[in-house]
Amino acid sequence: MAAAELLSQEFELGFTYTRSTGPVVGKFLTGLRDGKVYGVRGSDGRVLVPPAEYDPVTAAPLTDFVEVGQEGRLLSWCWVSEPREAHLLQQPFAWAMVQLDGADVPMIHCLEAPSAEAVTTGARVSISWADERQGFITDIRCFTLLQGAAS
Amino acid sequence: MAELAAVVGIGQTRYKTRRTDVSIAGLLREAVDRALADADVTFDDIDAVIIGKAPDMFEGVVMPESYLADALGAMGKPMLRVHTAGSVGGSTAIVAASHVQSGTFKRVLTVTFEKQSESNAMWALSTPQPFSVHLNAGAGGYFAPIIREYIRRSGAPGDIGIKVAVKDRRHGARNPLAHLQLPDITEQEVRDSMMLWDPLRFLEACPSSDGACAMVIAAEDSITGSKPPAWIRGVAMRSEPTMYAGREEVNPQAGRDCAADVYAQAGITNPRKDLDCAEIYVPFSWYEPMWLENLGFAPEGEGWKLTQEGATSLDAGGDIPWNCSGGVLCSNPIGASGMIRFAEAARQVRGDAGAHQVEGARLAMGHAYGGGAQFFAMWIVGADKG
Amino acid sequence: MREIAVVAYSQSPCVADAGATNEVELIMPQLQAVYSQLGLASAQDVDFVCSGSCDYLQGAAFAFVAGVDALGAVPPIKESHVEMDAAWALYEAILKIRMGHADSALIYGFGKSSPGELPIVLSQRLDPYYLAPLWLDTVSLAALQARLLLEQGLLTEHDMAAVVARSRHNALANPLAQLAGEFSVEELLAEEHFVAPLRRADCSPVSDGAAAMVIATVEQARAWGAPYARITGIDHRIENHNPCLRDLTDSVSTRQAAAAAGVHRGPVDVAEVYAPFSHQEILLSRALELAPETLVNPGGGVLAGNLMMASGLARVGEVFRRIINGEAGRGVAHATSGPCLQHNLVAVLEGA
Amino acid sequence: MSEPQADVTVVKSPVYLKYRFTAGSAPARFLGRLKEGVLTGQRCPRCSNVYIPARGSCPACGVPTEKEVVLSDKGTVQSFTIVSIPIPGNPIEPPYIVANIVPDGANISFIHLLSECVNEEVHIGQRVQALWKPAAEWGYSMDNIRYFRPLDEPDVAVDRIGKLPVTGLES
Repeated sequence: MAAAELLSQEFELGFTYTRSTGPVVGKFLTGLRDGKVYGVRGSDGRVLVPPAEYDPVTAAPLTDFVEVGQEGRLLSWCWVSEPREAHLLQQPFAWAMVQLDGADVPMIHCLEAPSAEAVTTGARVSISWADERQGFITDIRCFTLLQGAAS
Repeated sequence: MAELAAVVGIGQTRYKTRRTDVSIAGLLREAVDRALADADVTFDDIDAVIIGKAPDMFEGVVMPESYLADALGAMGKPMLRVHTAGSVGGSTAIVAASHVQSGTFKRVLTVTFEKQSESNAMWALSTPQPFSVHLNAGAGGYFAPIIREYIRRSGAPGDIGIKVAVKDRRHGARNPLAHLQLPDITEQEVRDSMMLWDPLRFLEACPSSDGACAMVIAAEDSITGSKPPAWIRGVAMRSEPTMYAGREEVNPQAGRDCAADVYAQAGITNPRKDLDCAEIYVPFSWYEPMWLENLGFAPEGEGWKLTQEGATSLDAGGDIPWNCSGGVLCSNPIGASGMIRFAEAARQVRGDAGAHQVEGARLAMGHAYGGGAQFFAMWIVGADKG
Repeated sequence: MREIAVVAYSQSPCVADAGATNEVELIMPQLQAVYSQLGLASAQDVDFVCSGSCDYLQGAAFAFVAGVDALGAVPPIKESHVEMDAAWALYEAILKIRMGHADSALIYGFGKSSPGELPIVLSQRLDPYYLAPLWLDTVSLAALQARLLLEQGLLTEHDMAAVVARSRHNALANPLAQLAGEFSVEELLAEEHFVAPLRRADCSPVSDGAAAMVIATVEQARAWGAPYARITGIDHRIENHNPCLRDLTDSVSTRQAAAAAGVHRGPVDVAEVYAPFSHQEILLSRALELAPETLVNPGGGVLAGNLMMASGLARVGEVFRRIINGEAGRGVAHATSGPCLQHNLVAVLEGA
Repeated sequence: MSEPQADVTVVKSPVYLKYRFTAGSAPARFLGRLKEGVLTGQRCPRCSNVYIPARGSCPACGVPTEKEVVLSDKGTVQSFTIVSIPIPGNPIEPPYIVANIVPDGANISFIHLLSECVNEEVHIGQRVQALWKPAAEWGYSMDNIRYFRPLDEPDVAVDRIGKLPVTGLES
C-alpha cells in the first residue's frame, strides 16, 4: 500500500453574524456611536463599564445607566511586540485594563503606545475614537497615553 | 436507586424567525425567568446550571456557556454544557435530571437555546471543509432518501406526510408560543407547496427559529411552586454511528433500544395505551409514521395508519395525540427543540398546557433525536410518582 | 453515595501537529489502551460513554460525531458529549453512576488544535459584543493577569521561571511531554518577552492528542481486578465571565470547588494543576492551599504539553497513575475552562 | 446638524477564522486513489464489511481498518431524492437527483448525483455507473465523478443492495 500523501489545505470558517444587542448592549453601542461612554450601576453600587446586562453578583437585569469619562487609569497591560493577523492594531501595541473616570471596574481594549517602555501601570489614558463610528466596540479605536499625567 | 426528581418550573420564549429585540443572553433569560417564576424560586434556590445547544457556529460564540454564566446566575455554582447534535435539548434535560437523581443536588436550572438568525442554518450545519468526500445537499437531502425507503417498504399512501404537516400546524395554532401560526392550513396548500427534496415539500419541513426553553428540576423533598410537579419516571439515551454496513436507517436500532429502556423504567408495556400523549421530534412530516413504528406505538409498516385515522390528532380526538404543541414542524430553535419536547410533555402531565392540553393527561413522553438519526434522548414524565 | 474509582487511563503523546491523523485515528489508540488495561473488547463492555471536545478547535461542526466511529457503537450504546474539557465529561459520568444508571463509564477527550490559531480561536469564547470583536487572544489575557500578580507583589518573574524550569525538568521523565529539558531560571529569564510580562516558556504549547479513562463503582473495579484509585470528592464552580469583574489574582471558584471536594480533609501527596501559564500554577496552588511538601505537576503539567479539551481529564489520569504506582496515597486533580481560569474543577483521588 | 440617528439594536459582527486542514491518513489514502480514478474502500478485520470512504475505523466494531479494497465504479441505488433547491457552492441546477449509491464490492452507500435519467423513472435497486471527468481534471475529490448514470442492467433485489461483490451482478 502506498504511503498516504499529506493532504493539507487552508480554509476559512467565517460568517458576518447579525447580532441583536438588546437594550443594555444597545445603549452602550449607541453611546459609542454618539461619542459617549455609558456604564451601568450594579446591585452593589459599582459602575460597570461596559454595562453588564445582568448583575455580576445577583444576576438581576441592570438598567441604571451612568455616563462615565473618556479618560482613565491603566490598571494592567501587556505588550504585544508581534501583533497577530486578527488584531486590530498591526503595530506593536499594548492590551490595557483601563478604569475610566467614574467607573468602578476596568475594561479591556487596545492601547497605542510608541514602545513598552512608554507604558506604566497607573498611567492616564484617553479614548481615541475611530474616524467613522457605527455603534460597535471598535468605535473605540484604542486608548492612547495622556502625556505627563500619571496618577 | 435513582432519587426521585420532578419538573417544577417551565419557561419558554415565543419562537420566531428573528428575535431582534434581545441579545443572546436576553433570549435565554426570557425562558429562564419564566421557568424560575413558574417554580416560584430565584437564582438563590438553584444549585447548578446545565445548558445545551447545537453547534457553536450558529452564533459564532465559542463555548458560549462561558459568556452566559452571568446571565444564568451560575456564579459560584457548577455549570455544564451539553452538545449531542440535534438531540441536545433532550440530552441536556437528562443530564440536568441526573444532577438531582444522583442525589448530588436538590434543585437545578437547565436551559437550551438557539439564535439561528445570527447566522444561517444551512451554513452553520455544514460549514465548509477541504477534502470532504460527501456531497452535501442539506438535512432534507440526507433524510429524504430514508423517507423514500420508508414509503417503499410500508406502502404508505403519498399523502401521509401532508396529513402530519396539517395536523401539527393546527396543533401549533393552539399554542401561542409556536413560531408558525397557520390555523387555516389545508392539505391542498401543503400539496401545492414547493417540492424541496422529493418526497418532502416546503410545508412538510420545519422552520428555522430563534428561541430558548428552560426548566427547573427538583428533588422530591424540594418541590416548589403552585402547579403540580411532573415526576420524571424514566430517562434514556442511545447513540450509534452515522453510517455502518447494514445500518437500519428507517427504523434505527438506537431509537428502538432507547424506547425499550425508558418504557421499562416507567413500567410501560404498550406505549399507545399507557401514554396519554407524546411530544416527539418530527422535523420532517414523514418522521411521524416512522417514529410511531420505531417507538412501538404501531407495528412495523403500520405507523402511517395511526396518522391516517387521526389517532395522533388532538383535533380529531385521537387516542394518542402527538405534538399537541405543534412540534418541531411549528418551532425549531435547533438546540432547544429537544428540550421543548421534554418540557411540553411535562406541561401536559401538570395540566398546564393551555389550549393544547390533552384532557386528563397523566403520563407523557418527550423525545429528541439528532445527527443522522443516530442520537436519541427520551423521557417519560407523569402526574404520579409511579 | 456510591463509591467510584478510576480504573484505567491512557493519554497520547502531546505533539505540536498530529498531521494526517483525524479524530477517530487520534482517539482509537487511547481507547484500545484502556480496554487492554482491563481486558475489555470495546465500549460495549462499559455502561456509559461520555466525551469532551470543541468543534471550533479544528473548525468543523459536529467533530464529536466522528468520534463515535471509534467506539464500536453497534449495538447502540448509552453515550453523551460535553462541549467542554473531558474532565466535565468525567463529572457527567460520575452522576450517571451515582444515580445507578451505570456501574462503569468510558470517558475520553480529544483535540486537534493545530489546524487553527488556538489563542485567536479561543478569543471568540469571550462575550460576543465587547471583547470577542477585539480578538483578545488568550495569551494576552493571561499576560494582563500576570502583570496584576507581579505588580501587587504576589509573585516575581523569577518565581514564574522557576515553575517553567521545574516543568521542563519533570517532563524529562514524561515520555508523553512535548517540551522537556534542563533549564536554569537565569536562562529562562534571559529569553525575550513574548507578550510582556510573559515569555514564550511561560505559556503552555499547543498540542494535538487525546486521552481516555474508565471509571467504575468500587465493586466493579474489584471485579475487574485492576488497580484503582477512589474518587473521594469532585466539584466544579464557575465565575463571572468578564475577567474585569473578577479578582484575577485569586481563583475563588477553585477555592470553592476544593472545599466542596474535600481537598483539605487530608494531606495532599500530589497535585496535578491545569495551569496553562506559569503564573497560574502559583495562583492555583495557593487557591488549592497546597502544602509545600505537595508534589505539583510531577510530569511537567500542561506547560510541557496541553491537550485542549483533554488536559483536564489528563490531570485526573496523572494523579490516578501516581496512586496506583504507589507514588502517592492521596492526590488532587484540577481542571480549568473559560478565559483566565473562569471555571474550575477539583477532584480528590485516594488509594484503594 | 444631522438628523438624530436611531438607537443601535443590531450590529454586524464578522467572525472569520483561518485553519489549515489536514486529512486523516485513511481519508488521504482514499483521496489519493481517487485522484488516480480508482474507488477504494477498507475492509474491517472483525466484521469483514467494506467501507467507503474509509475513515480509519469500522464504526460498527470500533477497530482500525487497514486493508484496502478496490471497488467497482458500478453500483446500485439504495435510495434517492429529487432536490429542487441549489446546493450552496455547487453549480448544479435544480431539479437534480441525489442518490445513496452502493458501489459493487462495498457494504455501505455514499451520496452522489445521478443524471442522464428521467427523474420520475429513478428507483431503488437501479443499477448505475460513474461518469468520470476527463483524467486531466482529476483531483483529491469525489467531484472527479461528474455524476452516476443508469446502466442497462437488471435491478438488484432490495435485500441484496449493499451485498454485491466487486464483480457486480455477473457473479
